[in-house]
Amino acid sequence: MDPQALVTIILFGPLIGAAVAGLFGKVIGDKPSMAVTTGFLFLSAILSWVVFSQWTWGGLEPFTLTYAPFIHVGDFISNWSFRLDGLSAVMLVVVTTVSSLVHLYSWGYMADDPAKPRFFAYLSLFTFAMLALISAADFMQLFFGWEGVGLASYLLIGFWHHKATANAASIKAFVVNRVGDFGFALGIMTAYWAFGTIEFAKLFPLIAPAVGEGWDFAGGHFSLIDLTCALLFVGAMGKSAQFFLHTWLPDAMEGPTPVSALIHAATMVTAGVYMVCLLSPLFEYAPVAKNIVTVIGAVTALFAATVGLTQNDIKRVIAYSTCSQLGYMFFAAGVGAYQAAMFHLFTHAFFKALLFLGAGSVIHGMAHEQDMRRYGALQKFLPITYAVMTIGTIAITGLGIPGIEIGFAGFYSKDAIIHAAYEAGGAGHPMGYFAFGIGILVAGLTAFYSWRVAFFTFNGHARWTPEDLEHHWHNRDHAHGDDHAHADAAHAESHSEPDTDHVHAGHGDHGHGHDHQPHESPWTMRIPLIVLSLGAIFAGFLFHHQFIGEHNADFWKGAIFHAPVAHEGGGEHHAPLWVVWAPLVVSVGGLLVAAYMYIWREGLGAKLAANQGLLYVFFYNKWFVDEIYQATFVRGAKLLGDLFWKGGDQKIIDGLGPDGVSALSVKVGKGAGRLQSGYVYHYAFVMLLGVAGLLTYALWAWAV
Amino acid sequence: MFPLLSLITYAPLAGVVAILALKLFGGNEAKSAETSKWVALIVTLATLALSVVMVVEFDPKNPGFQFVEEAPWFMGLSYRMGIDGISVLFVLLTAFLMPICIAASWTSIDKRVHEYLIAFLLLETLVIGVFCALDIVLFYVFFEFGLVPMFLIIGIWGGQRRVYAAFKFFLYTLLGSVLMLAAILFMIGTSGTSSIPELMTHHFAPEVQTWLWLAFFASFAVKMPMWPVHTWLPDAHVEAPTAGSVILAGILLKMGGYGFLRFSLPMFPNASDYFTPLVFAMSAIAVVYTSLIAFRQTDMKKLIAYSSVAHMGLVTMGIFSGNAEGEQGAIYQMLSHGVISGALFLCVGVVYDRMHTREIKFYGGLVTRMPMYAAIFMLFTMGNVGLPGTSGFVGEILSMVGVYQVSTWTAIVAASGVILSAVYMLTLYRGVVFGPMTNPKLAAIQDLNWREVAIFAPLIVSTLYLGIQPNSVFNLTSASVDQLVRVYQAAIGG
Amino acid sequence: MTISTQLAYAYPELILAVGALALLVIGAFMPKQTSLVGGASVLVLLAAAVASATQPFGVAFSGALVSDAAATFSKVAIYIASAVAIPLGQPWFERRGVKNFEFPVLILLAALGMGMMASSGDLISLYVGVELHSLALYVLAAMHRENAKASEAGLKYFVLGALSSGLLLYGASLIYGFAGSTVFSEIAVAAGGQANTGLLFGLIFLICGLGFKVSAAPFHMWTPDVYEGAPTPVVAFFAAAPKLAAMVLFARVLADGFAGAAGQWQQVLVALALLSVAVGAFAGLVQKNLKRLWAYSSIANIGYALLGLASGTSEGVQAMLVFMILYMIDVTGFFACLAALSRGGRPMETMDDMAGLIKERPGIALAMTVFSLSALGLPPFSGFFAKIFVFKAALDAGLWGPAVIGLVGSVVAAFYYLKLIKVMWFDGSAGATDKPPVEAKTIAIATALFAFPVVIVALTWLNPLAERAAHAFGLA
Amino acid sequence: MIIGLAHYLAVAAILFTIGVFGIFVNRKNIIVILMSVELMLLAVNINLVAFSVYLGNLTGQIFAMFVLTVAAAEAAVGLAILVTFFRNRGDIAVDDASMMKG
Amino acid sequence: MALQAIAFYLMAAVTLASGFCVVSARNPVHSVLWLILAFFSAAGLFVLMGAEFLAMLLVVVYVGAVAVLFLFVVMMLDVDFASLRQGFARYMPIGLLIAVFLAAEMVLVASTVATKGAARDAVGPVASGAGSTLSNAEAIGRVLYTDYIYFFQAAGLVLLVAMIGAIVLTLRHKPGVKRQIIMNQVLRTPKTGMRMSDPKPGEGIDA
Repeated sequence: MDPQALVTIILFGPLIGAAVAGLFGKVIGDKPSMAVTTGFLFLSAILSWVVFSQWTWGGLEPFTLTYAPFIHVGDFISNWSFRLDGLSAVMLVVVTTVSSLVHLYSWGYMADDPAKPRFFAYLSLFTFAMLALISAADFMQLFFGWEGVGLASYLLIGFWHHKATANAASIKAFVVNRVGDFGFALGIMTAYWAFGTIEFAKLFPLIAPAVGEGWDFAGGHFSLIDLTCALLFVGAMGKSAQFFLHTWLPDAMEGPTPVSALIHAATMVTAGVYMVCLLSPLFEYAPVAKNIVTVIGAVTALFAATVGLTQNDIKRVIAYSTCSQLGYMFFAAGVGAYQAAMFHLFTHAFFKALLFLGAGSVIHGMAHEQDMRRYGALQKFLPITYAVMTIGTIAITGLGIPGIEIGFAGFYSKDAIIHAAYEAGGAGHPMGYFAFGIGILVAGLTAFYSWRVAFFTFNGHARWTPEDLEHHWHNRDHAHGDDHAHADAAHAESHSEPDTDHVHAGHGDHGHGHDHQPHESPWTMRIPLIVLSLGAIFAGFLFHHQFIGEHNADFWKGAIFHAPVAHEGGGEHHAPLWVVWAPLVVSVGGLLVAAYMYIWREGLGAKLAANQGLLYVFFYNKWFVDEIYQATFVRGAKLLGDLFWKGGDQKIIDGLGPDGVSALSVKVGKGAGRLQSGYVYHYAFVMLLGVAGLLTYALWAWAV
Repeated sequence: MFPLLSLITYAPLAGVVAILALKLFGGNEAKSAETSKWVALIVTLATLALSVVMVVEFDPKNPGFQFVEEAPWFMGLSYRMGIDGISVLFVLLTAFLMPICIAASWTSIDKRVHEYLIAFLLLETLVIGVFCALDIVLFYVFFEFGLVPMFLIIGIWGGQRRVYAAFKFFLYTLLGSVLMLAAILFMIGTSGTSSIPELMTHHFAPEVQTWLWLAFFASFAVKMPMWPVHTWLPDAHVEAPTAGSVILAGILLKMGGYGFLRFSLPMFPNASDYFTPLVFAMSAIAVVYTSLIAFRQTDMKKLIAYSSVAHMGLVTMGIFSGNAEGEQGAIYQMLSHGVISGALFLCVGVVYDRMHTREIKFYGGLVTRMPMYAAIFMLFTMGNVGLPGTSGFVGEILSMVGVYQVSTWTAIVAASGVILSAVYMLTLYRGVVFGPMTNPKLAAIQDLNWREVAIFAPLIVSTLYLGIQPNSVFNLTSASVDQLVRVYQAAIGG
Repeated sequence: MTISTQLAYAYPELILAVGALALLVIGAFMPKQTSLVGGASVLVLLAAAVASATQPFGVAFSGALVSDAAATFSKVAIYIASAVAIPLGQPWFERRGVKNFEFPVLILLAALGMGMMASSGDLISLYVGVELHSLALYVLAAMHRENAKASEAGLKYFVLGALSSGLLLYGASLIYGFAGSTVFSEIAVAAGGQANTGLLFGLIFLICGLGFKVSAAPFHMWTPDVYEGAPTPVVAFFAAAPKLAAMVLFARVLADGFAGAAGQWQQVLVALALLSVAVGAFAGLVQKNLKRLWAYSSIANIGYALLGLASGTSEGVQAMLVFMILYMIDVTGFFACLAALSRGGRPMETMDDMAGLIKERPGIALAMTVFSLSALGLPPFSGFFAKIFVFKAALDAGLWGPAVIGLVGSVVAAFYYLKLIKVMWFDGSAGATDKPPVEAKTIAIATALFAFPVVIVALTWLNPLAERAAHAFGLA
Repeated sequence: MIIGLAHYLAVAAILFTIGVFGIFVNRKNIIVILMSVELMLLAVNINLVAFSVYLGNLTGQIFAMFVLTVAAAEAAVGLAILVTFFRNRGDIAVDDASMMKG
Repeated sequence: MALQAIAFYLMAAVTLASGFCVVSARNPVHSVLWLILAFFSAAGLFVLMGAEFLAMLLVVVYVGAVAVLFLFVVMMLDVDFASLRQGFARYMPIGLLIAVFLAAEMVLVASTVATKGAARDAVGPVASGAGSTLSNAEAIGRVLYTDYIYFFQAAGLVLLVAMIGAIVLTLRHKPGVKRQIIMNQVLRTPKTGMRMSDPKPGEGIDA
């Protein structure tokens, strides 16, 4: 089949599915809605792999397919189009594969939910938006997808809309993303202003000649390209939850777990990385911006890892882990290793989705309990989940043997990033060393918290009782519309994902006949886990040659650009031996520490936590970023709003303006009325005053 | 030449006459009121049909005025009508929103129905007249007379403080427009013509332009409304009946923007250029200031009203950017805001009709009882937030792109409004639609009925269509806008 | 020139004088036939209107009587306005037990006086004309003699009117002395060269005296009290024709007699105009009585008319004429509405009386709305066109400052017009009203229809007439 | 010392002012106000006659004649109104004539 | 000349003084009398200027008619004069100030005649001066009914208005007054004058 037709089907399939399920879900019923969305997604996924294989092995050339004009105003030209190149081919498979698996998974996970058509419609809508994002040939479509995924994310996080925390989290996600989009939009405007186009194909050739063009702004002199890239990167920070704009991602775990897997692990959050790689022709000429990317990425990696060490909510730990891994990808891009960044994006999609879905399976099995402190010894209840989670953990910690280049997916990509950072340091970018150092450190931290999750959940002693679970189910039955239980955010965070208040009827299989034991998930959930774990194992091994290895030039076909002065990305050929082995060493170290704390000396972690050490408190409270934001931005906005409203509008503008003037007018009117006393002699007097005044004026002004 | 524009303009008056006859000779009050509603609906739909004909017949390649009608009047004035690529949209928008307004008032207005319908039909005539008038005095006649039906709509069918709001609305706008009147008379005196096309090519001396510009600005800035003369708008919106708010936000505000495009830029280019920083500053302040205020509102309508001010801030800055992106963006933003804010006010009206309060905290959890409503409200919330794919996005981004090229700071501040709009709109939506349904009074609330769905349907379609296919609109406007920009740039030597 | 040829220029005056005398005799012998006298008076006035519309142009009685386009224009308007006052007023008086034939006769004589003013070319005819109509008006104001308010109104009007005619006369005497003649055209010669202080002093006195007649601030003080106290139909008459006559006279004196001193009188007129606008706008804000309110409104409107005159151009005079005609129609209509309204036999005069009138008397309420909006200057009502004429003239003459101030003043005044509309439309009904008399209602509706929409067409022929009339004055 | 026009004009001016003064300073009696008006008119007449004689033309004197005539008529009307007022109010104090104000 | 000056000053002084007394007298009757004096002395001034006819007219019309009318009304309206005249002083100073100021300005302008002169080339009917044989009255008479016929007629109408006005405002037909109408008495016949009635016992005649 013609690849152009293929990509069209890939792109619009999910949209059709979303439309059918969303508009007619009520009419056609739950199952058909689910079937149609999932069906379209699988179709898309299969076709994506077809395209991807054609791309990788079939010699498919990049092309751009234009569907319709979007905005044509002056030079501001944007079309609805599909751009296929190396980057988008990779993203196609990532997005559609994970998405289709998540769709399938949701059959089981959301079985109790009364609003299934809506859920599936949102998922498919998200997929469409994400596909629109990755296939954009210009900034406007990119932005369309960019905000479209934001919308879907908002809808899905707030899917359980009667939950106050979910609502708050969804708004937070949208708003923080908007902050990023603010920068992104400014970046687009800068690009347009500087280069007069927003089409990538026209824009990229204009970059090199524009090097050195500066721009005076706010008293400083800036490189135009640096500025553009920095602003665009703000968008990436928002979408990819980088430090400063990361706060929404952990809260986003209020959404159903499949959503977390799809959006907040595998696809949407990687959009920032994708964008930076896509715009490598710009970033390559923006050394300052690249340094910013590197530093922010590294800081995020460190920050999220440290916070992840202390969290107790299983999904939050994985969320911080995601955040941290995204940090890796960014500093990889920042040091010019776009291929490595993309590769990590690719592998990460598999193992992180796996981890999330695995966690979802645990949560599902534990009656929607998310607090790991109430887990333990689940391996025998959830054997498959245990197996896949372990695979995912191995993958994320990047276990593999450097000498013979064999390992799990994370091994290839993460090590490539760390090496690239080291090499960048060697090539004269001090930020490279900084990133490298943090990369090594974080690799250890990653190992620790990842294993901590695994051990905490599956090993050790059971910290739950069947009564707890019963209580849980019971609570769920009676929690309809009772939001008071969730008003306290901290409480709700560590608690359940309650259902909507229609849930009674759907509880057949969890109802009173339940055995109150943790239970393995249905096959619809297990199949995706298994497929993803295959990916987590083999994705790195299979594709590292194409992504970062000797075939990378053929694979990317110019989609990733390196400035002539920049060094070759990827590859660990020049790294000294200790650099090659360091990641493995630290991650094994992390594994051992975790095992010590959570298996051999079970309870040590809890004790440490109970001590409330300074560092622990700092990490546990997420470096107090939320509190600072709350105190400054949120409170500030409210204060300013009140000030402008009550002070500015009511007191000053209305008080001096309409109300003041009308009051004054009435006063003047009353004065004039008092002059009109009713006494003839007063009237005569006024007349005479008029005469006298005019006569005096005449004498004074016209006397000749 | 067939007087198509006059036909469109005065078609609603036929409805006025018919309803008047029904009122006087219709017998049973309630029955004739019912008939009157149908008359009004049919008349507005007919007007819409006529304006669709107009759009179809419109030649988008011709940047000049089309369908021109002309007849001499007194004092050298003429009855002159015509449209170009800019006004054609506003005529269409007006004709589009009016049937919706009539339908939206179907059950919510139960007293003095005849008068109400007459006011609306009269308003339609006047607003269309504003956009079609090619004689500056004729323009003023339509422009100013429009105050009266709106004054009555707010004052008679409004809420608690309707009198205050109606007076504020009237006097505020009147003050602005008398200054414009002075300027208009002065222009006629110096140029010897009152024809808008001729005035557009008449070059006023720069120092004269300054004063004239300020006078026009006084009127249009109030109408827009721009900060700091916006305070009438929240009051007017809050007190007006739903359809009144729709018209106010959807169309009447646009008259200010239209005025800038039709008068300020082409007639006083140098002054416009000179005052651009002022406009930018006011617009930028408006965006942030009113967004923050909107965030703190507890009244749904007031919130949307303040949001309108913020959105209009983007329009003004777009207009004064003086480049094609900015102008097109501003025009598009007006068009889109007309649809979206109208729809949002209708959304408020839906629940207001049921519960008779607009306090956000009264509501909550409506989604469980009114899923369809929730979905529709969500769409327009997103439209107002400027989500790509809805019409709100295109105008916003283009305006900002246009402004960015002229004044980076302004664009940056404006773009921050994009963040704030998300904050207040989503807060509103959450407060009304999401969360638990704690208010027992809401238990029996009904979802949209077929009439309400029918009202929303065209708005939904146009919001999405305009969001995805904006180019079909740009095709209509581009010739006129390009000419406007060309002439403007030539005049200011840019 | 023989008397008979001179009389040809004075046909309207002759018709009125002879008519008045004849009707007086009829009335004296048939005191019961008041409606006959009334009807005949209307006919006489209409005949006079026709006569003045067709009379030849020229100057008679050594310049005392000028028959030109301006005289024709204003006399026709004055006579018609006076004719309207009779059917409006006579039944009104009769319903209140004042059945007399003198009312129409006095109107006739007042119209004669106003006609003299409008075609006066001489200080003496100016004075005699002013006095002739003033005396009639004083009597008319107090005519409802059992009414304490009416007699107080008459008294105030008379006392202040006498003061103003004293001022006017003193001015006339100075002008005569310093110019050597009472004929305007010869005064113009004397005033043409270097301005003479004595002459200018006289001019100022004269302006003050005439300012009283048009009720321009600060000579307006009588207006609210007299409007409130005098019988409503009489006020309808007061507020219309005499104002036009006085304005035309103003124009004649200034344009024909003092064209050379235009720079000076322009300043005075602008000052009076702005003061009038301000007083009319602000003092009106706190009024409860509608007749008082409309008095302040008329003060403000006279301010606008004076602004037109102050531009000192032919265009300005034309604007003033159009303005006055449109304003006359407006004000007549409004007072006709008031005359038509009563509740339980008590006239409705206050704001509160009007509450919810739209439900009780939709026709009259609509008419009053039209008049209010027109007085507010809102398009497309007649008042708007009136204002654009005036302000355009003022702007063209370079008076942009006063024009803007005047316009802003109109916004302040808008408040009270809106308040009236608000009371009528928004408020709950204050109770059923009496059935309005047909004549008042007819006049109210007819004038309202003129204010809108007839005015839109009417202006196309009214404006050229005013233009021709304005050209009769020797201004640029 | 020659008695010229200026002398007569000055007398008239002062008399006129007295008349005016009488109007607005008189607090109690309306009849006196009417008399003050007569004084003003008398002043005007002096002016007119003086000018007439000075200029050597009769217009002024004729004007003065009409002033006299009209003043008489004015007095008649004024007194008639006063009588009406008196009948309504039983008094002619100036301060009483203040039912209408504001 | 000197005599003329003395006469002028005397009469001017009397005019002004009595004028002032008109305004300031406590009793309106006195005011009227002062007014009459003022008219007389003003007539003297007219004579001094050579306007004999006007002087006569002033005395005849004003003193004879107007002033008497005033007197009549003052007497007729039975006003309690004793209670009048309060609060005069409060407005006196400011009133006086304005009055003096006004007078000063007017006198100033009047005096410009002395320096600059009024228009000498006056047009219009020539007054009887030295060398003319016409008397003042004759000269006026010649033009009054010719050149000024228009005003003359108009003045007549003014008087008519005054007459009508005075009648309308003051004439009262008292309802209780029975007037004798001779015609009615003459036309009375027995038929109209009497009525036959047939009262039943105990009812009486209720005519």
